[in-house]
Amino acid sequence: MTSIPMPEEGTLTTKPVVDETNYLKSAYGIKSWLLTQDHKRIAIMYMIGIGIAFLLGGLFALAVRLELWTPTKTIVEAATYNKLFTLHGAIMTFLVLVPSIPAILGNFVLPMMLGAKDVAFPKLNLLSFYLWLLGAIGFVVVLFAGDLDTGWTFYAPYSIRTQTAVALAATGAFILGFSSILTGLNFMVTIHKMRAKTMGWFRMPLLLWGLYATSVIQIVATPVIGITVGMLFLEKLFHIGFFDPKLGGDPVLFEHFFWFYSHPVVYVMILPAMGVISEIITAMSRKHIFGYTFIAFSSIAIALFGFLVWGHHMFVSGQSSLMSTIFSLLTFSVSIPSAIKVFNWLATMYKGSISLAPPMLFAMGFLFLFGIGGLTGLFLGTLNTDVHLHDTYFIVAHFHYTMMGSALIGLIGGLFFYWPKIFGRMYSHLLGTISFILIFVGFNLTFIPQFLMGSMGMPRRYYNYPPEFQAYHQWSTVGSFVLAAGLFTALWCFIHSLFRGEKAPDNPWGAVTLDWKTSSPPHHHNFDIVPPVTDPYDMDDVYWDEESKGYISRSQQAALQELAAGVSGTQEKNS
Amino acid sequence: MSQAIDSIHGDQGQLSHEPHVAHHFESAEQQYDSAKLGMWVFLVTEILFFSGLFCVYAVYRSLHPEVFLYAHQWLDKGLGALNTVVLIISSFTMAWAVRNAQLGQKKALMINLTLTLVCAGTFMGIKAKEYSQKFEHGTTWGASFHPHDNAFGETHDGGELKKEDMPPNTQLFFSIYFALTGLHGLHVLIGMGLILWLLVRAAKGTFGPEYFTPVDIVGLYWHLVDLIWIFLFPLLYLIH
Amino acid sequence: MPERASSYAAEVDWAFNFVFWISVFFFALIVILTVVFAIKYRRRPGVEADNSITHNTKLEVFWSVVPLGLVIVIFWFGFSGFVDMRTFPKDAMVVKVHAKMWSWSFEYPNGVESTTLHVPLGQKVKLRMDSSDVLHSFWVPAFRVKQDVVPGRYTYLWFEAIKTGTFRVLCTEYCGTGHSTMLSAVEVQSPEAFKAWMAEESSGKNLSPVERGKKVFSLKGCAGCHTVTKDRKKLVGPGLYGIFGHEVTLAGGKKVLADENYLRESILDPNAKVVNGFPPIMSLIPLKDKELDGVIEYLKSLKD
Amino acid sequence: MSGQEQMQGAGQGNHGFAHPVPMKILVGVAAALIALTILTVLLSDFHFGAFDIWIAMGIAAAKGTLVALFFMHLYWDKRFNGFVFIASLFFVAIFIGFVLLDTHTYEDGVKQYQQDHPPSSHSVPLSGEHK
Repeated sequence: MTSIPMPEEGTLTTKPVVDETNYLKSAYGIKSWLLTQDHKRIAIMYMIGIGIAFLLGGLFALAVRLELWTPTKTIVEAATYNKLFTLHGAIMTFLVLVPSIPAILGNFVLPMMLGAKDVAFPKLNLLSFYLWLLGAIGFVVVLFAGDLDTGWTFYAPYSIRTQTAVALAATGAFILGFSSILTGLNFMVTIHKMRAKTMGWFRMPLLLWGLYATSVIQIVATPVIGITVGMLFLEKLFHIGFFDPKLGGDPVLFEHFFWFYSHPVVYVMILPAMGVISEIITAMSRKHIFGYTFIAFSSIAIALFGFLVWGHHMFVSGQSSLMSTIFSLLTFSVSIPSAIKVFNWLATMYKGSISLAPPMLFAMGFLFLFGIGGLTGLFLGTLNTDVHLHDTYFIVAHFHYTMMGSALIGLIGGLFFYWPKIFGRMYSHLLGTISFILIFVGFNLTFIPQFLMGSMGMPRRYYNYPPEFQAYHQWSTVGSFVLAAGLFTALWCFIHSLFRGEKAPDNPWGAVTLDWKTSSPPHHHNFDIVPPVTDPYDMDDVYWDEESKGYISRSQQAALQELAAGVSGTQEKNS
Repeated sequence: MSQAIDSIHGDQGQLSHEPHVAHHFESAEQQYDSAKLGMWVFLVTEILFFSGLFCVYAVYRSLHPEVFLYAHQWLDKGLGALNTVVLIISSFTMAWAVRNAQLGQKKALMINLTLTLVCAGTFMGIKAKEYSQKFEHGTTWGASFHPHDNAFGETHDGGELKKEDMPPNTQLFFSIYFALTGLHGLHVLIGMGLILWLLVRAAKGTFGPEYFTPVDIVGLYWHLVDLIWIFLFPLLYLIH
Repeated sequence: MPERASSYAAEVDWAFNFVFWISVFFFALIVILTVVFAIKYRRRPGVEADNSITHNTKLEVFWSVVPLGLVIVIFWFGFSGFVDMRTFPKDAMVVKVHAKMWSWSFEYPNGVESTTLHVPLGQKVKLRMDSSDVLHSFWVPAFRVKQDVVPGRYTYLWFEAIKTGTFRVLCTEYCGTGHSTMLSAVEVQSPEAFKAWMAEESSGKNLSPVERGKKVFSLKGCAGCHTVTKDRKKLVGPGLYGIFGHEVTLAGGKKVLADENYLRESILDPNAKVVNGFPPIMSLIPLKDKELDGVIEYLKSLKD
Repeated sequence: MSGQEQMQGAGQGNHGFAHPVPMKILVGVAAALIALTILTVLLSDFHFGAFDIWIAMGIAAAKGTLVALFFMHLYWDKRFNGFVFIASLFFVAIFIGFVLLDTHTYEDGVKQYQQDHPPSSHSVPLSGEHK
């Protein structure tokens, strides 16, 4: 569609100017946002929704930490405390962590990285956003309809007996599962069918390998939680008796069903974050990625091995010794691809020219925190130490290091990295650095004490705890408030940039992937002419342009000049 | 640089677009391939969705084989076999309908779609009859499993069901039976809705050789529903 | 890690430290390299990145195979320790453990029941555990031992105490409001002290009904949901102090006199007449006749 | 498949990706499916001990492959669609396999418990506790 002739500024004072080259201004009004099929606008709606859910989940976390200030009652009763940690867990995992990077950064960046105009099924993309919204509303309604006090795992006999709104939460989780399936399906088909002409599988950016592996997991694992939650729903309303020991059911069977989904889903949370870190480290170190094929295949390996290991959550749950041994052996197979990735990232930084802008700070923070998260997983894969450490605060610290410390830090780093592209605004590096320091210090202050008390005998989900752990809990609570302060600083840095950030160049960090070859903020349908596809990490393709304070891609410029010459040539012929 | 883009933008940017191809696809073939792959990936999620119930079946059949041996005699093998044949015929007419759509034979397409709907209706009718029989006997799922006296005595295929040798936990079989056939029945209903929607669009003549993707997609979904019943029938009805 | 009081605690700690030091080594390696690279190769004008290095297959295979070897060794230590935990010695004393919503009770082979597990030093003990309502988990940090208690099946666990003392028992599988109060203790005594304790306990057969009622009340875990203190504080169930002979309003608003029959019926069929404002989730607790009479006498004795 | 049919299909001005399945195959496959159904029902009267389940599953798998290959076009489709279908069966196999393996190896704990606490076989305990 030819660009609509610009009306002069003064004439249409009421109706703002429609500008095709900027997806934010290509249409106005609520309907243009709520019914949009543009993957970029859907990404922003997800960002706002997930941000609010993250705020809600975070408040629950602070309430839990406050309650644990003293060994007995501090602010709430036992029943309320159980509801607080359950809702913290459920909101954080189902509403925030599972969709976060694929839905926000993935939705925004994937089509552009492929050189496509949009995802394969735009209507489906909008549908999965509204399914996410419906699921989120379901969880918010659970807050008022009797809360939920089963822990985010809904373990069988207790979740069947309790009077809280388990059936409603199950429906919410089912709908969120559906939204996750549709996003996974959309991304998988887009990556298969809509890559730019010359972009083979091994010329795709690594974030796309991460998102592809994530969509494989979303497609194969999520239906199983759908049927599990469906059976729990039937159990609650019709007492169908699959998991209720009084009706001949078997609670450990529920655990198998639950963890067949819930272990691969932790890889849904971490793989996109790893993809984002690959993009940030290469761009910030001005270096080609080290070992592209190893990193790409390790994403797929993590996705596939992730399906063989769920039993390490059940070593002490009545699972047979034979199965525990098999699962323990297979669990160690998953740690190898993660190790490969970390070493390859370090090798990428070797001999680079590393800028310490906020995205790189978060990437290095990721290396540190994922290092601890991954290595503490070794304790839990080992059979006899896991018998002692299972369901203690050691586990709480471990999964916070991998989920919060790696997936969330990856998301925040990704936001800092793609912010100029999404909103066309730069942010103040000072505010970004302060937020990183606060988050980094607060996070470690919160969770290192939990490792210690976990190994010394502090069980999970305890309202009253043995008094000797009070000091650790108090340090942890202080840390959680520092962490909260850091997160709010990051939020302030983003909002501040929207109003006072200066105009961002098209390519501030000098990344070479196709998404950085669009304007910031990008065109309504991404590209008029798809730029030539180069090696995604060949840093020599871009050079620093002092005047626009950004990088310009040589190959794209050459292609445009050649095209311009070609067009002027045909105009001479037919004029 | 942006001026260079604008000058070129005018004539070359607009691809020649066939009627049914969405703006973000380059060609009808790319759209068709994407739709097919998308459907196959969705079928994977359906397979995994049902695998949960097949896993429950496998676990409880291995834990309590005597329950399955005893309780399956309540099911009528004849009706089950009839239902399987009905679904196979509906699958056949559906595949035929896809062929008609590809060749643009509108009348044959509508006949086949209606035939498929009729078969699906018969299937649900037979299922409803079986369910009513179960409710009448009181052999329902889980906690509400209280077989009345009329449930016992002579069975469909000549066996003899005595109350005293009913093994404990027999309700497990019926929980699994109702879960599996209930979920499958739900999918048949969804399929019938989709085929009705196809029938309406076929009447308006939208399907032809250059645009038949929806018929193909609903056909795939329907064949999967038939595939699941093909596995479900022997597992529930033919236990010996 | 807490003190070592069981035979395989040392093995567990050894594996823990082994994995710990490997992790510290790799973690230090990662952090030092990150910091050194960040400083050494920080962006300075005129210093260009060496963009030519793209991969080095030999190096990458090296740091895939070496961690693989290491984790196999870690698996081996974990597995060998696990085998000891899961091979149950034949000569162990079998104690039946009953877990219920928010209390443990231990039943010895000679029929004696107690809310704390008394064990002679050096005696191998095998616990056969079952739960009457939801999932629980028996954890003794000092013994490094933990095993879920699953309703509908027996789960087993064995240990051999190597130190005398009192070691805390905790429930580590979430089981509702009282999950964090579901504590007990393992008393490891010298064999003589254990015999004396056992004699004293088994002689307790001829307790007066009120004393037996009091013992059964705590043993069967009634204290988990009902208080017997003067303030009649409500937990999950109503406070029972001074209940005998007073009227109670039921869920339907009907008033009933809490006489002996009402108390007996509320124990035998808990949800027949539930007091207003309380959830009908009291589970059925099988009591012998003498125990039932004892509890009722005990409740009758709770008045000022 | 038969070149003539494909050419004729392609010749009708469509975009060459529409591939109508010849009638011979449709009718043939339908007949085979019905025959196999009758076969599996007849076989259910004979008792082969442990093999019964495998025979029934074998016939069902055969019918399934027929439906997938011909009714669902996998035979003529892009290889990747077939691969996706097979891969899903692989994941289902892992899921059911591991869970079954675990169910069998912890069975003795369940059996002993049920000897000591036989669930009442006839009526299911309907006391209020699990309402």
